Amino acid sequence: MEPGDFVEARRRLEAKARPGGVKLTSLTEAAGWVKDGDVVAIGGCCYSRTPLALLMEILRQERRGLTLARNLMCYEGEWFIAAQAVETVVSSWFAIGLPWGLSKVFRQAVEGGQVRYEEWSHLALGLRFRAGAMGVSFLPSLSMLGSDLMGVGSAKTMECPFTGETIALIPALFPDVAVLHVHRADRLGNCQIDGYPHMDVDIALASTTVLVTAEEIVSEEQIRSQPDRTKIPGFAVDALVEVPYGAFPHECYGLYEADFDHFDKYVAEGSSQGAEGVREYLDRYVYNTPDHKDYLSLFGAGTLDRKARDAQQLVGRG
Amino acid sequence: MEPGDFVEARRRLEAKARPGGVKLTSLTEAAGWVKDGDVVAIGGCCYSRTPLALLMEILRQERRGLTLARNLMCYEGEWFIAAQAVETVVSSWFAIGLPWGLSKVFRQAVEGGQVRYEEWSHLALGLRFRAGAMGVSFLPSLSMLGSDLMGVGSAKTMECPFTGETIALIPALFPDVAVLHVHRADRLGNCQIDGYPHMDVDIALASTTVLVTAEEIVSEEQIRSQPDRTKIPGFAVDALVEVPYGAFPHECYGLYEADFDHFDKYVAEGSSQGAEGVREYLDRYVYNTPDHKDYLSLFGAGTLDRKARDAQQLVGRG
Amino acid sequence: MSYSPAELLAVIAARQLAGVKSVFAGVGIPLLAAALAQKTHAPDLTIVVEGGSIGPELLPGRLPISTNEMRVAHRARVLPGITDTFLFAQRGFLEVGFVGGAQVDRFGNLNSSVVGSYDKPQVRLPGSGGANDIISLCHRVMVVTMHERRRFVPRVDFITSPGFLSGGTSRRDAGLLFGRVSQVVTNLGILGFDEESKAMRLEGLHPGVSVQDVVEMTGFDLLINDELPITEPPEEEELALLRGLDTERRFI
Amino acid sequence: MSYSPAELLAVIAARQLAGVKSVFAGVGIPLLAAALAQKTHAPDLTIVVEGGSIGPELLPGRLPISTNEMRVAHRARVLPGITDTFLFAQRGFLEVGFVGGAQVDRFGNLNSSVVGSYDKPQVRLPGSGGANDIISLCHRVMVVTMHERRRFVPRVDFITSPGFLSGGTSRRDAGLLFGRVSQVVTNLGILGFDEESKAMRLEGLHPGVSVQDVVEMTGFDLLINDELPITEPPEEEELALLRGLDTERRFI
Repeated sequence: MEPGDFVEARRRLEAKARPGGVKLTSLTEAAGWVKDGDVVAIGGCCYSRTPLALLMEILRQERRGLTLARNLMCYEGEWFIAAQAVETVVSSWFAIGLPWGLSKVFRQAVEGGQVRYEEWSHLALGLRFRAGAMGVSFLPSLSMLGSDLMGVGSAKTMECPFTGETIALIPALFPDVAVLHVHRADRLGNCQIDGYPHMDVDIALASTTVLVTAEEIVSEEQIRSQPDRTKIPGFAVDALVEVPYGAFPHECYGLYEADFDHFDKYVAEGSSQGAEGVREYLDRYVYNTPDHKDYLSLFGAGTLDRKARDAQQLVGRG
Repeated sequence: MEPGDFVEARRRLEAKARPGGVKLTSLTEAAGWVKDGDVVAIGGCCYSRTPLALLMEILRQERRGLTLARNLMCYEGEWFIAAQAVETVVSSWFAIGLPWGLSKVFRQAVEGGQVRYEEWSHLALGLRFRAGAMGVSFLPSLSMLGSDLMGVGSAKTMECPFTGETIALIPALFPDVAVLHVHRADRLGNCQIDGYPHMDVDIALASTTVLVTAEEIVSEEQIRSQPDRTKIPGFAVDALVEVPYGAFPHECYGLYEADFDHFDKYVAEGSSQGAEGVREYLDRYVYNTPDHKDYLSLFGAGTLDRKARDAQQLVGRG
Repeated sequence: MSYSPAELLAVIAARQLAGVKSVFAGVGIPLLAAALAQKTHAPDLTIVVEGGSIGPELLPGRLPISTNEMRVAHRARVLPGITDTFLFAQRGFLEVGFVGGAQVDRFGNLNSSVVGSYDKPQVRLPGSGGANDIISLCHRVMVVTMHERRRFVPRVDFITSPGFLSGGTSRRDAGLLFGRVSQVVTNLGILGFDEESKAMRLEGLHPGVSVQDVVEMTGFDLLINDELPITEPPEEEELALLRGLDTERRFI
Repeated sequence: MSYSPAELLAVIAARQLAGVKSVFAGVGIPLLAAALAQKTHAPDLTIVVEGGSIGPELLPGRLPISTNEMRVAHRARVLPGITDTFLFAQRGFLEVGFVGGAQVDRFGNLNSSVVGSYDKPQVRLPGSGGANDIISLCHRVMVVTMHERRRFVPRVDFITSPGFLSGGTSRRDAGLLFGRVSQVVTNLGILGFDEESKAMRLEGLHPGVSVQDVVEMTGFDLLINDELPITEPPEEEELALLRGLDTERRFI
């Protein structure tokens, strides 16, 4: 789909007859919605609320030619590069996190021309998702004006018909698939997110297909008892899977902190060795560990509980 | 300010040096921010969370030549017309509520040319506030296209540079003053709203000056304990007053239901008699009742408690 | 089985929602019709109300009288902002919308703004509210209204909510790429629009209503289908459910 | 009193926030500087972090390493979405922003995208993140960076974040009506920009640093003020507060 093509985006949504009922399914079936060549938008931000369980399942299903869109990419981006699953990355930032420096895998892939990096400013990418969520072709902004980022993607400038000033028009992004992790949802897909909402709501509304993992599937009564906490309406969701610790070792606000020791280990044993190192890591943690519980057991006894306590302390419930 | 003039709007905001500290003040001082001729945006919607205590104080201070902007106007609009305080109403709907039919006061004022009604679609007015909140001159939409509403206000059409389709450009509205009622705030003006958020957040961010009444001023600790419930940041607020039942006899989600018996009485004794009837009502309820507690006592013993119970039942806490 | 015109309207409108997944409904007959449909022909129906309520349930005896109050929030699943609620429709999530108006013309345009001219109105009406947005943004829209000659006018005084504008492709040409007025449900019959000209067309009659009755109550030349099926009258169960919702007979 | 270059940067940056009401700060030195300012020269300072956190407090020993994690949400007053957080800046609510970059040029443009060409980069850097937005949208922006010759280049390879572009009125001409790079705070001194040409200008030196030191570490011709005040060195209290925040010496 061309950037900003709200007409085609809406036609796809209308043609889809999104189911109105129960959305519960398995990780395997949920990930099965992703097709080769799709534009996949990833929720959360950097190492917060990354839908890792779903992303791992997408990797296991060996998709190819994907475009990944995420405002700040963390090491999940390295996984898709190492697995040769991604052709284009649409983002404003790609690394692992300050202490771990530049991403060697990313650098090699982009510098070598295997992966195209379409860079936007952080706000501009947010506005791309928001324009998509609003069902319009673009949103006006001052972001990116004058910078060389204007020449990278498909943003345009125009003279504002109200003020006569030059403004940037940031084109909508309508991903084929959104992949999100939330705190809780009812079986109809009404999703609640605690703490940082990041860009998940806009991503969900902008995408043709929406796949969600939730820490917990709760009763419809529970959702109805606090409807003002529901962020994503069920009618926007296609597939829903209960996956406790579905973002681990990334964090989930209030529930568990990121496991930075594992990040150190990932970088030392995997990422710092380049794509080959990452592939070895994937063999162990992803391809040979199809069940999320088995995957979690690799992090060592007590780690999950400790990270849960750390989270509670940070949000003032410790 | 011309519609869509985000440049002037931002200059006013920057020039203002909005205070960073405690925002607590009195109703009198808060209403004192409103000047003759101002564009005043009103929060809530119809008879929900209308900032009646603040609006009454603005009436007591005898402002003139106001423009009132609110997505759905209820009888507070009649008050300003009867008090000859308003020149223009910017809205998508103006009445009292279905059972009470057309507003006689409104009809007479608009049909007689004393008041100009600038009508927008409901979404378009929402987008005007949202464009203002975003600091841009307009937002694109399909709303109002083809209708005669396009000729009323200052909306424009253009050919979309991404799709070639005709789109509507809805110009930002930057009110001089926002008048809002919320559930709770800390003394710095960080505001939490339960239930329906209506358009209050966009109105707050779009306006040069923001006046807020809260049912309850709570500790900073309480706000910090649930930061994901805070809707309006303190830096957007200029004046804050604790006014329990500050929207009564309109409703406040979860706290009290609207007093429809009073609506009947208002229409029978006041509004159905035209502007003169409303002025008599204002004499009794507003001009001769400068203290909000005295005002509330006019509604009869037990009414407030009963309406609180009704509210709890509706939101499932009864 | 006796029933009021409002009950007939609500039952017929509810039947049009068979199999529908989402409906944008205002208070009164539309909300009752949607709630009735949910209990009968459309179990997966999500009701959306413009005040910002998704999936509410009606509390009998406490029916909402505005789209923005707690009564519409009762047992809701989501309470989004108003602007966001309309944007769900703009994005394409909402299938069917309900609208009404003081005037409707032969191209399905609606007027809820002014009788007379905009600047010097003879009657100033409340205004669009969400009607313009619903008719412009939902997949398809049903006009639900009493059938009166003063209401069914050749050309509305003011197009508050665009139907097919001046007919033909004029709606699409104005940039309204999606949606359409699919049906006009009245207390006399069911009307649609000619595929080409987009002129209003009588497509069905309610029990005991003649073509002549409809023509007399319509202020413009109506196209009339060759076949005019007679509506099945409201069933006992439908009426019982409806009356169980509006126990105070506020709207029916 | 001995201190590291990073400590010096944090203390000097904090002092520039005297009296400021709101700051858009990234993790590391900027966030430490903001927290220090709040405890010293700017008691009413509201700290805003791009992950969507307003008014957080740092938990010593648990400093955030990304702008989007719970550690930045600690004791926050508001947790808005990321897009909304940047829009606060676009609307004009945020006074001072902090940015950095791999390269900065004589017009204050920053590069955090690529060394070499965009399409065939010699080094692909992480990218803008929020830097482009902060420099485009806040009232004024402070570049905080180590002063190195390879970093202070005549012309950045790629303008990720626009300073004064090609100088003169070019920033405004591009549509950037608000904001400006007001200062460049380095470990050697404080720099500003000529009012007309917008070329970078040395305006102050840190203790023990000579003009020659700065010139040698700068890869382009620098304007130099006639008067070059010497920075007051970090005070004991400032350093103590700073070290009390970053107890692990993660950033200082």
